[in-house]
Amino acid sequence: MAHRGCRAMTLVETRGTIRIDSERCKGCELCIPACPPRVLRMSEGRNTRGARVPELLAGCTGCSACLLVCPDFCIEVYQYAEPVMLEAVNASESGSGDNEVTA
Amino acid sequence: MAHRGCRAMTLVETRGTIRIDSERCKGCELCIPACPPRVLRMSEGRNTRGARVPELLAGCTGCSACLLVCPDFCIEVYQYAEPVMLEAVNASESGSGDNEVTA
Amino acid sequence: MSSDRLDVLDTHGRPTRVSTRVGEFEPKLLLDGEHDLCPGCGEPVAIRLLLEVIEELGYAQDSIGVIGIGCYTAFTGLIDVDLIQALHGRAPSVATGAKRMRPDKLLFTLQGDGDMVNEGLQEVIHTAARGESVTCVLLNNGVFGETGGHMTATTALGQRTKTSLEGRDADYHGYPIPIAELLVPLGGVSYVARGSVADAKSVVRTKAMLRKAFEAQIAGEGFSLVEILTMCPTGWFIPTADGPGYLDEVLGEVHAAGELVVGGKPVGKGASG
Amino acid sequence: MSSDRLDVLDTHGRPTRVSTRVGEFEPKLLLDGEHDLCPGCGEPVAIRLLLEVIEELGYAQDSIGVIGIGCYTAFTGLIDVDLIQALHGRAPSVATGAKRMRPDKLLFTLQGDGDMVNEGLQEVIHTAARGESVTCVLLNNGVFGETGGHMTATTALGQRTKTSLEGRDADYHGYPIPIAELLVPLGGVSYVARGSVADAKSVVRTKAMLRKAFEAQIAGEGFSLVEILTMCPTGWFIPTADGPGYLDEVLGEVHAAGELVVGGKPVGKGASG
Amino acid sequence: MEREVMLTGIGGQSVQLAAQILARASLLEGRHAMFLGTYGGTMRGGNTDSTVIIGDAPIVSPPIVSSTWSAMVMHHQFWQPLREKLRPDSIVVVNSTLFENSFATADSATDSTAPEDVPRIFEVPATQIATDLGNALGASLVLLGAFASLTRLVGLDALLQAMRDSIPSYRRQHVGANETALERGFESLPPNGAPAWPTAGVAQ
Amino acid sequence: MEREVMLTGIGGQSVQLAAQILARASLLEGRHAMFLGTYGGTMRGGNTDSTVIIGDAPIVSPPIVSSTWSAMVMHHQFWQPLREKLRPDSIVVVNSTLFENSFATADSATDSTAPEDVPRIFEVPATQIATDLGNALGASLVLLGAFASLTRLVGLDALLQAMRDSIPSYRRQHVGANETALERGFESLPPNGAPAWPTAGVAQ
Amino acid sequence: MTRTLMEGSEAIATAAVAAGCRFFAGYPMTPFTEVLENFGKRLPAVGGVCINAESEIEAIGMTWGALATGARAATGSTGQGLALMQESLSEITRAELPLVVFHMARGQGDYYQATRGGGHGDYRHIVYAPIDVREAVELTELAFDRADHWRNPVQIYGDYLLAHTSEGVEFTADPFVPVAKDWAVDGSLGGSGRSRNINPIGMQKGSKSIDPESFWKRLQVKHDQIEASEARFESESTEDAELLVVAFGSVARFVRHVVRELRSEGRKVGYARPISLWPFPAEALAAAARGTQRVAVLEQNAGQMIDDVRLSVLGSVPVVGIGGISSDSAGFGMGPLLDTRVIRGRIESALENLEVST
Amino acid sequence: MTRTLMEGSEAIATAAVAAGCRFFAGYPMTPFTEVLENFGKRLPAVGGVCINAESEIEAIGMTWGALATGARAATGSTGQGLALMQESLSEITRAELPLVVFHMARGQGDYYQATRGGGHGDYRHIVYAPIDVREAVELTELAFDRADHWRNPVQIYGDYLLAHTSEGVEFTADPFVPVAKDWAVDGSLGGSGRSRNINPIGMQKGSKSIDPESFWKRLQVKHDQIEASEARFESESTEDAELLVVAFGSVARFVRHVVRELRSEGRKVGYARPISLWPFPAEALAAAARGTQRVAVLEQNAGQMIDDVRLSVLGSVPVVGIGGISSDSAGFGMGPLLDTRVIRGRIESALENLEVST
Ligand SMILES: Cc1ncc(C[n+]2csc(CCOP(=O)(O)OP(=O)(O)O)c2C)c(N)n1
Ligand SMILES: Cc1ncc(C[n+]2csc(CCOP(=O)(O)OP(=O)(O)O)c2C)c(N)n1
Ligand code: SF4
Ligand code: SF4
Ligand code: SF4
Ligand code: SF4
Ligand code: SF4
Ligand code: SF4
Ligand SMILES: [Mg+2]
Ligand SMILES: [Mg+2]
Repeated sequence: MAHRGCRAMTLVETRGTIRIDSERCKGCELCIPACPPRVLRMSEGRNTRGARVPELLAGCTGCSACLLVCPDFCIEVYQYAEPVMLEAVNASESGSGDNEVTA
Repeated sequence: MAHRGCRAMTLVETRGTIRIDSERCKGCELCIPACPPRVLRMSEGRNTRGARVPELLAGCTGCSACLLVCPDFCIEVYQYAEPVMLEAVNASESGSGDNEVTA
Repeated sequence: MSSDRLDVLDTHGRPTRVSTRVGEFEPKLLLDGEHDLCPGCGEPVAIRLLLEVIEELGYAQDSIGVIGIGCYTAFTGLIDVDLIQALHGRAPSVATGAKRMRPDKLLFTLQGDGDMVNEGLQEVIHTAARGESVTCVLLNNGVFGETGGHMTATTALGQRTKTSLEGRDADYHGYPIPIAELLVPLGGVSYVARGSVADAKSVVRTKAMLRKAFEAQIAGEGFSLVEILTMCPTGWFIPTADGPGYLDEVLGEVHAAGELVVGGKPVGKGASG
Repeated sequence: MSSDRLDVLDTHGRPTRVSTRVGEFEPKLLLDGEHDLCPGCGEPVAIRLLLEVIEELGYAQDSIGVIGIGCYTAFTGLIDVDLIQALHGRAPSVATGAKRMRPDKLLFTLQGDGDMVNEGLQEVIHTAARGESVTCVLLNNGVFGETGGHMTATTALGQRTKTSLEGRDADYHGYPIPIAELLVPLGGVSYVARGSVADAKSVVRTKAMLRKAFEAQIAGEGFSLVEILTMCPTGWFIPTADGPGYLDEVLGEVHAAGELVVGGKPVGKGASG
Repeated sequence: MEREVMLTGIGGQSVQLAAQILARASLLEGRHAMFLGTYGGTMRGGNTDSTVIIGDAPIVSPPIVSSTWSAMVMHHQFWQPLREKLRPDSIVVVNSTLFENSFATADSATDSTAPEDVPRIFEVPATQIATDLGNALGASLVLLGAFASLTRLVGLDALLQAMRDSIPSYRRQHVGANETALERGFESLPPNGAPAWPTAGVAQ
Repeated sequence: MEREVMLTGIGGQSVQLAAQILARASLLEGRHAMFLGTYGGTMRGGNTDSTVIIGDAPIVSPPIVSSTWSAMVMHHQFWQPLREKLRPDSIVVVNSTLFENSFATADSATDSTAPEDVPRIFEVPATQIATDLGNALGASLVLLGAFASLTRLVGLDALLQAMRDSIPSYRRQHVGANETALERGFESLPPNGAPAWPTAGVAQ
Repeated sequence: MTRTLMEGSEAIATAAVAAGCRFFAGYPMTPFTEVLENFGKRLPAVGGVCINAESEIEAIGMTWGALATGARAATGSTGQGLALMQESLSEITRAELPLVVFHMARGQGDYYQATRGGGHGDYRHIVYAPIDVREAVELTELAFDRADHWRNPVQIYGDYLLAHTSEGVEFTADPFVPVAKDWAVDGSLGGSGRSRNINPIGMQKGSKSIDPESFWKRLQVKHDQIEASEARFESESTEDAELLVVAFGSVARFVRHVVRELRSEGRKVGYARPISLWPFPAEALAAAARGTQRVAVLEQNAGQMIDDVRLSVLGSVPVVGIGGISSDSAGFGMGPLLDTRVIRGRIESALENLEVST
Repeated sequence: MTRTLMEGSEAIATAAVAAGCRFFAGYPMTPFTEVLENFGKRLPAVGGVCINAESEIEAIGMTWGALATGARAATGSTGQGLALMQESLSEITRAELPLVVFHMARGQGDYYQATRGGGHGDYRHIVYAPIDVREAVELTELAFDRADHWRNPVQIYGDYLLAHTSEGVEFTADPFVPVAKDWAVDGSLGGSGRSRNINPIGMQKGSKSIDPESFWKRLQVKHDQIEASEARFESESTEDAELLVVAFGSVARFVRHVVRELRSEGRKVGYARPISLWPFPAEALAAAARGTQRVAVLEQNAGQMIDDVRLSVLGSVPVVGIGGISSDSAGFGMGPLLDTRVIRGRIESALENLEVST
């Protein structure tokens, strides 16, 4: 597992992205293992319902697997016209921050 | 079919006999085809219910087939200790008389 | 009547020759053999077998029967076994409750196709899946005999009933339910067989099925069912004498005789009992 | 929280890059995606598929749904299709009556295992045997979710429920009913399949099953049923994230996914859809 | 004015058919009619009875009557309850072929003319007539024809038409034989011997 | 004399457990008790309230009361209906860790001493205390301990015993932590600050 | 106008089809069986559907579905079968579907079932008890009309006699013109945001939750309106009557006959008949009872309608039961009480102010 | 004597098992579910059986079978589930089986169902409506006793509050000693010519036919005897009351509380409660109402028990309804009416002789 503050700063091809309606999310975590490239992980923070919510890392393929398994209709999926390269970390690392980059 | 009044007077081996509760009989005729040696036929006369009832000819084997198919519990079956030879006619001949011999 | 007929034997009294009685008028467990069912009805024949098997197994004083509602209900007053009269369709649940309180007794139901496969279909399926240690006996004539011969859920394709005088048509009336086959995939089932009373051979074979079903119950192997095809000339609108032939050709086509589950294991479809 | 985490992407708004939306939050035929079912429940996932298929087939304005009683009933207020709310267990008959009066409409039921396999088992079997041109959709989680997670007639052996906290035991609780298999011997059935929502691949496959079932109805081929295994972490007393795995290992063992009847013909047991 | 006709017989004697034809014929003649058939409890092959009520205005009588203006008796077996509903002046037409002993004996009355305390009895060998016609099942229609002739409760034309209306299409082949049965019955009792209506009945 | 205690919180806060322990403890001390839990309609994860009534004699009050002698408030989210049942002299013990703003603010009263028109409010950082004990789920027991100390409605021994009686066997491992929670709660408010019974409560 | 001879069951089915009924589902049971058979004969001819359902519960479920699409539809049975339908009968009322139920009872023991329901909750069905086949035809037509008008079930409560008596009947009603039902589901509003929802539990589209209280109260208001406007009643010779005899359905036909007989002999006896059992014509009955010395209720059961009679006159005049359980050996209800001589005896005893033991 | 804290559902199951109940079958439905769960916990421990039946109809069928063998046995549900059981509830009464039914209703809308039945035919169940958990324990014990005594079903009619309120309860009844039931089927009399037959349609062994009339009349006699002897009633402060308030079950607990409050303030108001809804304590209620100026019935429904109250006082004093439909959003019956302030308002209005609109 990558060490905090010492991340592997690799670039990964990212072909799509998702929108998350994080207020609807009930934190069931079903989307996490559903994501084939494993670019989803649960947040440390909680929404106003008290649930942790998924966060997206670089490398989304826009495959919709997360959307398909989400019971709460929290996810919308986009595919980019052109793939982009984005910085990535190991998504299996637990926890998250609240700093974000615009995809 | 044998001609009336001109019967074949053969002797047939008779290994058993039946009792018929003819007042219970509803005349359904199920026992007739059930009898393997075909020694049952329907009477011409009727019981007080208005039903024609089975009559036994020589040649009964005491096999109980008639009893087994009778819906009205009209038949009791006996097997003789010793087979006897009795006069017979073709049972498929229709009709019957009221003359009887003791079996 | 012609006076030259000397061939008819006397069948009124007991035989005068030395002989052994090998078959009695009515089964011992019947209070009275006189009943009001129609001429040529197959139901009393099946009931004879049921009662004989109970007697022969030595369970006359250890059996409780649960009777459904149909023509056979007329026998509730005649059968000499402790009985519970159930409502139309409900016998399997009633038998379940009784068995649970009297696990040492032989519990059976006696139901018709209208009772078991129409009104109370889920009762028998649930009871079977629960592996309830009871034996259901189905008298299947493919009609509601009692109400005048209407089509039931088991009526064979082409079968004549009051509501299918031209014969049951799949497109118009739907398909018959082969209830014995339906029970095969269920885990709780130990013995399932289908017999008939159309002829003496079938009668004998059906009696063996009843015996096996009860033996499975006695051995605690789970649920058992014996379906018995019976003639209903009244509801089929045919002469009584045509009943057995019609049964074989029409009902027997859809509901093939044979054992379906033995010792909890499915056996080949239509395998002979 | 650590300030050096720059890797999380913004998922609040629409993407700023040129892109195509390939999946929407909620299906078009839902008035509101906000519902009260538990976290990790599989039912909303199945309902999404159902609604998407109706939409995609162009039947949004030609469908009538009949909803049973269970947790999914909460969607009766949310689904934007003409609906009839049925009583617990009765949806197949209600759908039958509606279809007969509106033969040109797509008729479906939405029921749970408690609804379909417990309370109303005979409804679905009779409807199937009648060859009724309706599609029954079963959400099978092996529990009465709504009442708090009690055992149903489909609860898998070993499955944890409120009334089988140690897991369902065949000797004590009886065996589960494999409802899809049960329908196979029936004549009126055109399409039967079992899917699941445990993972994205199953979800996609299940959607194809729903489509085939509706297509069979539209083609007038008879009765169709799609059983969908759904997670009920609440009734199974497990963490939400364990739902899919538990489903596959426990429910999926007894109720194997696959098509059972296609075009009115039984296909190999457990054949893949 | 309402006229009650009770019919009794045993299963298979077409008693209900006769009752239905009588009621239908009355409607054809512009009167009002009601009929109710009853069968012997749960026991199969038991009695089959019927009550027909015919009137000038909508029928107000209940379909089960406690006394009757007239009766048709096809068989003696279950006839006792009907017997109890006969009034001293009731008109009774009896199928003498099957009625055990003669009606008079069964009733311990002595003749078929009408003293004050016994019904007025008319015997018709209906089964014999029908059998002779080769239509044994038509006996009830013979009796009905005879009854109609005697009482002019309905006319023969109406009876014939009502019979045709009452036979289901798959039994069409029996229409001819049934016509003959009704006609022969109609000839077998004196016309208007016991008129139903104050005026001279409907012209036959 | 009957004393009402209402509890409010959100799902998962063990409100019903606290209520049950309170009722059971009262029985242990020879009093009578009744309690009723209520949950937020069909909506999952909603409010969870409870009403406990304790008395010297069999309880005659219905299980839903229209005003209450006291309250325990675990969370502000669904507390408004309870607020409306408080009397001017009601005793209210509040979980100040979670209660949004301070109770006083929420209630737009100015302090927690008891002027005539507002209830008498006692704040306990129950969730904080419980979390510090490493037993965040024990917050309701902390609040219950505090409430008992304040009112002496029941004594600590009875509470401890009732808690042990209320924990199902497969949760035995939590007994120790729960004991600590009750005890720490009991220490967190002044003993007998608002006595429930005329006499000086049951000795602790 | 020609009258056609029809058995009650046939007349009812014919009248129903004439009134626009296009769907029927039922399960055979004496004495209801012939009603089902007659629908089976008549509906296909007009493009309608009759299903011989696999059970009573399935029958009413099917009818529910047909009604929800806006069709005029009916089911029926005897009391036993209706007992099985009670959950549906109650909830279908809450779903406000215009169900018509043909109840061919075994005797009159199902009065409570018909008027109080055995379902759960507060609900009511309009119940008409025809005295004869002609009235059954009229009330059948009315039943479909009132059911649609109120969106509430209506029951025709008959018996063996009604179903099996043949009478000459005329059908004079105007041909039925289907009425648009904007509440019915035809599938057309899917995806519009205004899709429909036939719902017995008060769940509204666009809402996750339900508000049973306001929903049930609304039904109560409707039932109060029905109660105030739909009662039906007939009476005869009540003016100077000392004894008023109350009966319903087929039994009333015997009672009316006897009362006329007694009147023609100068006895001061009157006759009253609730045609609708719910709403019970309490006011009309109270008015008819005014001035009498005694009200006698002749029903063929252990005493059920007598409650409603007492609730109507509320102690202003004594009410006695002079009927009683009476059945033939098959239990179909044509017992020895159905005899004008027996009934005359009961009424005369009541007239003579004697205690009548049933 | 130690009191154990128990929820109503647990107390009921415990009392039933103490009273010798050895079989229970039911199907989950709020608010009855916990009764089933508690039987499931308690019965196996005493060698009894609890089956989570696949449906309500199957549940009562199973119970029927258990009862027929002579066991003490029970089932239950809410009003909806009991609606499904109506055919069985009616016929099991005719089979004269000592069924006990635990009805945890949603509100009080099932009064008619409980007291008139929705089954067919003339039959009655004894119905007890406990005011609290302690009384539920007593009445549960009594229910099994009376059911056996009369061979007639007895219903315990509770609600959400009864099932879910916890109270300290004591079990003081003597340990149950099973009684021999010579009518029960144990299989032992097969082949003896005297085999038994538990039969709802009056069919006797040795006979092909039935005689429903005499059979049903015999039941009527029994029901008349029950009516004459089993009514239960409580009242308070009726002596000089101007207004008598009548309520039953949980609701009565609120009413009694308010009446005591009002009495303590000197208002002339009395309280009356039928403990048995059938037989309805008509005489006791009429006696309590004597001298009052008005009787107010507070029930949580559109007005059902009010019929029985009116039938009791028969116009001697005006009877008004001051309750009404009231429900929470789940329909379980804990609506806004269940508030002593609201109820006090209704009673005060009645006292002031004002029209109360519900
Ligand atoms: C609930 C209910 N519905 C309907 C009936 C009417 N009924 C009595 S017997 C019967 C049919 C019985 O058919 P089946 O069980 O096949 O027996 P069969 O008469 O053919 O022997 C029916 C529908 C009833 N008794 N109960
Ligand atoms: C006749 C009847 N009995 C019982 C109930 C109570 N009930 C409501 S939902 C439900 C279980 C539903 O189970 P299922 O259909 O599997 O749906 P799930 O909740 O699992 O989604 C039950 C028993 C009811 N509503 N109606
Ligand atoms: S769309 Fe596919 S790749 Fe992107 S987050 Fe969802 S599951 Fe992962
Ligand atoms: S699957 Fe949906 S509800 Fe569950 S955690 Fe992911 S986004 Fe949230
Ligand atoms: S016993 Fe056998 S051989 Fe003898 S008559 Fe009967 S069937 Fe025929
Ligand atoms: S089978 Fe029996 S009832 Fe039928 S004809 Fe033969 S003896 Fe008679
Ligand atoms: S109707 Fe059919 S089943 Fe019934 S007795 Fe007659 S033949 Fe037998
Ligand atoms: S209880 Fe189960 S089925 Fe119901 S909403 Fe929760 S997870 Fe879904
Ligand atoms: Mg049959
Ligand atoms: Mg489920």
